[in-house]
Amino acid sequence: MKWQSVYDFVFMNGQGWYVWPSYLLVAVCIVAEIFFIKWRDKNAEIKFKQYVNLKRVQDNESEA
Amino acid sequence: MLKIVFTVIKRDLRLAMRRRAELLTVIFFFIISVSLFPIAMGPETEQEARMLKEIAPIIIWISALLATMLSLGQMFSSDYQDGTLEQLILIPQPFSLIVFGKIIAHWLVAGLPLVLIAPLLGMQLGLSVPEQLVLMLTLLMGTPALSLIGAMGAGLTLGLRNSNILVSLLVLPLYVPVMIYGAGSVEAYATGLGFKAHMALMSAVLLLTLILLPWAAATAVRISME
Amino acid sequence: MLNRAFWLQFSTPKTFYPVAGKMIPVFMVLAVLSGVIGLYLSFFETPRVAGLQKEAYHIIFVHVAASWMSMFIYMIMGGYAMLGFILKARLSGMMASALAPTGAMMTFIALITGIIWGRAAWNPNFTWTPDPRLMTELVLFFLYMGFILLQVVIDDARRAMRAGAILAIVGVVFLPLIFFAVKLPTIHQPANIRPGHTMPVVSVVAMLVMVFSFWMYSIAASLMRVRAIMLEQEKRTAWVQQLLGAKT
Amino acid sequence: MQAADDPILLNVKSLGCVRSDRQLFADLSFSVNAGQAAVIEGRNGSGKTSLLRILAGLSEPEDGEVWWRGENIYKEREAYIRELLYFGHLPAVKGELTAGENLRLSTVLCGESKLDAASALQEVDLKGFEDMPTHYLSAGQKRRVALSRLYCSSATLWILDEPLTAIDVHGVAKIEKTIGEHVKRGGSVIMTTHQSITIPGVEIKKIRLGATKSSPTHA
Repeated sequence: MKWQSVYDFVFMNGQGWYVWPSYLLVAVCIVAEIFFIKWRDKNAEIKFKQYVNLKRVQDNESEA
Repeated sequence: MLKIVFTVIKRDLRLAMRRRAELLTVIFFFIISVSLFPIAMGPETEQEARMLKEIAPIIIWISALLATMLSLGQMFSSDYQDGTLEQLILIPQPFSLIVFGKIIAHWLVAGLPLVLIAPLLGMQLGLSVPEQLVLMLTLLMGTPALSLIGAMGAGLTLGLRNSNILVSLLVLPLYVPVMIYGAGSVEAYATGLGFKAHMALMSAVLLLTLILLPWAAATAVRISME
Repeated sequence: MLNRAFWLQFSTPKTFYPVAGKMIPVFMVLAVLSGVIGLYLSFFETPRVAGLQKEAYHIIFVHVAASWMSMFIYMIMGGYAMLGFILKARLSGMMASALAPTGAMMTFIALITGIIWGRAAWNPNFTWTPDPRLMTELVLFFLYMGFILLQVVIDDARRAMRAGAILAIVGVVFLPLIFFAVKLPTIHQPANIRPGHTMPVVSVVAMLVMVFSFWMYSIAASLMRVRAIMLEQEKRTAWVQQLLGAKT
Repeated sequence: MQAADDPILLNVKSLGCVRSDRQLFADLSFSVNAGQAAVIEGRNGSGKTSLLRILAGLSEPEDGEVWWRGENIYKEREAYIRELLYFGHLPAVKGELTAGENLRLSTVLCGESKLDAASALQEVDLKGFEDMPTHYLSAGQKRRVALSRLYCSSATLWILDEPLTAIDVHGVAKIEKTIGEHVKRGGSVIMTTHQSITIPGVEIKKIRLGATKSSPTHA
């Protein structure tokens, strides 16, 4: 084990201030990206419903 | 082949002469933006003057990039708005030749004047005569590349909302190598390193843009016209 | 298995949609597994470094992985764009658009972790601007943003695909030029501010495992995104209407 | 391949057009012979202009092909364009140039001209306006400058998008006559118009858009 204690692992001779925020950034970015993709997926379904409704209206119009 | 290019150049030059104001705007923008630096710095001490001289090529190059950017809108948009661009596409010649003609005309109107004015502005910033000649040479080789790359950006954003802002985002990253070689060669010359390497790289960039970008710009315009 | 029918299911949105759905969990699991292994190796198995590098060197495992992916994804994106443009294959264009945001995110991570690392490892007043690799990352970030915004602004899906393709193709050609130009030594620039050092084998392995993990994640994320893009753009086709019509 | 004496000039094969997720038309097929005039009919937004732009090779259809003299127009683009005159809904007249310059430029760019600019402008009753920058002209006069191209062109196929807009009664009769002459010479015309058009001695083929209900395509 290269770390003497949990404190040593977290603090890393003061370099923890740089290391952990970097990893936090990566985690935040990944979570945000997946969230945005899910949101886009939901949005695509909503847009599809809007499209179907709009098309129904247009088709009725062209029949009339 | 060449005849169509010349006809297009002549046409665009005539149109540019009929609206001189736009051309003058670009040139004055270039002059003002370069002049703002010494005004803002107020080089009173010798050290400040030396610093200004050191960044002079960078100032002139960045101003040239921005001035070119300003003039890109004119390249296709007026032809797009009155329907002439459709007719230009329907000329029985490769469309990239016609676009190439338009790019050359754009350079003659918006690029060449910058090259010619640059020494005057360089003087203002304290560049020596040989340095100014090197600067002119780099601008002479760099500004056509700017017009070529810009034509693609103008073509891609044709008819879009906020196209002027978007075009800068598309085109500025691609201007980076031209700018670095251009400003770098003057710097290299001033420090006695010789500017041959920079010029060789600059000509490589110019050659590459000459091969690739007339096609890219023509395709971009055709895509935007659909 | 490697016959025509097998490859065809990767070529049209209709057939690729379910295939992609099955592939996503596989790549996600691979990404998480290799990520855990990579992090374990980098945090617990690598030797402690004394002196200049200090513990901040734990940052490089994500920094290097992200910068590799940022370049790599742009190349792949350009390849898909070119393929889609030449063959008029819609799916290729969609893959290019799906890769761009992931690539931009990787570039962003590489840029920020690079700055943090520079500050931690060399000096707190580290300015990242003279560092050629970070500068290239910045330009790359602008290239990604240009591509994404161009496609967002264009309403017509087909025009957006093809305009993006042109930009990506030119961008791929220019990327080496930009990289080379930024690296060009000038008088203002220190020759190389990254101290050379030989890395222990464990560190190299840990880094490669992290690159693999990021790679798998990028594939999973872009497959997820391409599925959403397919739904957005194929609204009028029968298969989307069947798929989404069943749900409503 | 078709025989050389085949009267079919333009052959449209199961064309489909999509604009911002809307199927404007699908599976549209028709042909235009030499010496035939065709009018595209349909309401606003039914895709008339889109169809003409596809026929002119300006935009690509979603499905289907357009053939000219037995060749695909995308494969033999230059040969097709050489025989084509396209008149779009924008007049393609540059305000900074004079009427004469406008006309001369478009003929120089497109190849040879049958008629000199002065006589062509006389045909559209714009004699004397030759040296006037066109931004001084009225909308109708600008359209007429654009229409003067019809008299210079030696193209076989005319594609005209709303050529009669902003033209007075006298002008309309004149254009109808010109189209009639072109058709009788063995040329073809495809046009859209909101007005009814009558050309003595020429049967006009009508192509209706938007009659079929839009159906999902199978992709």
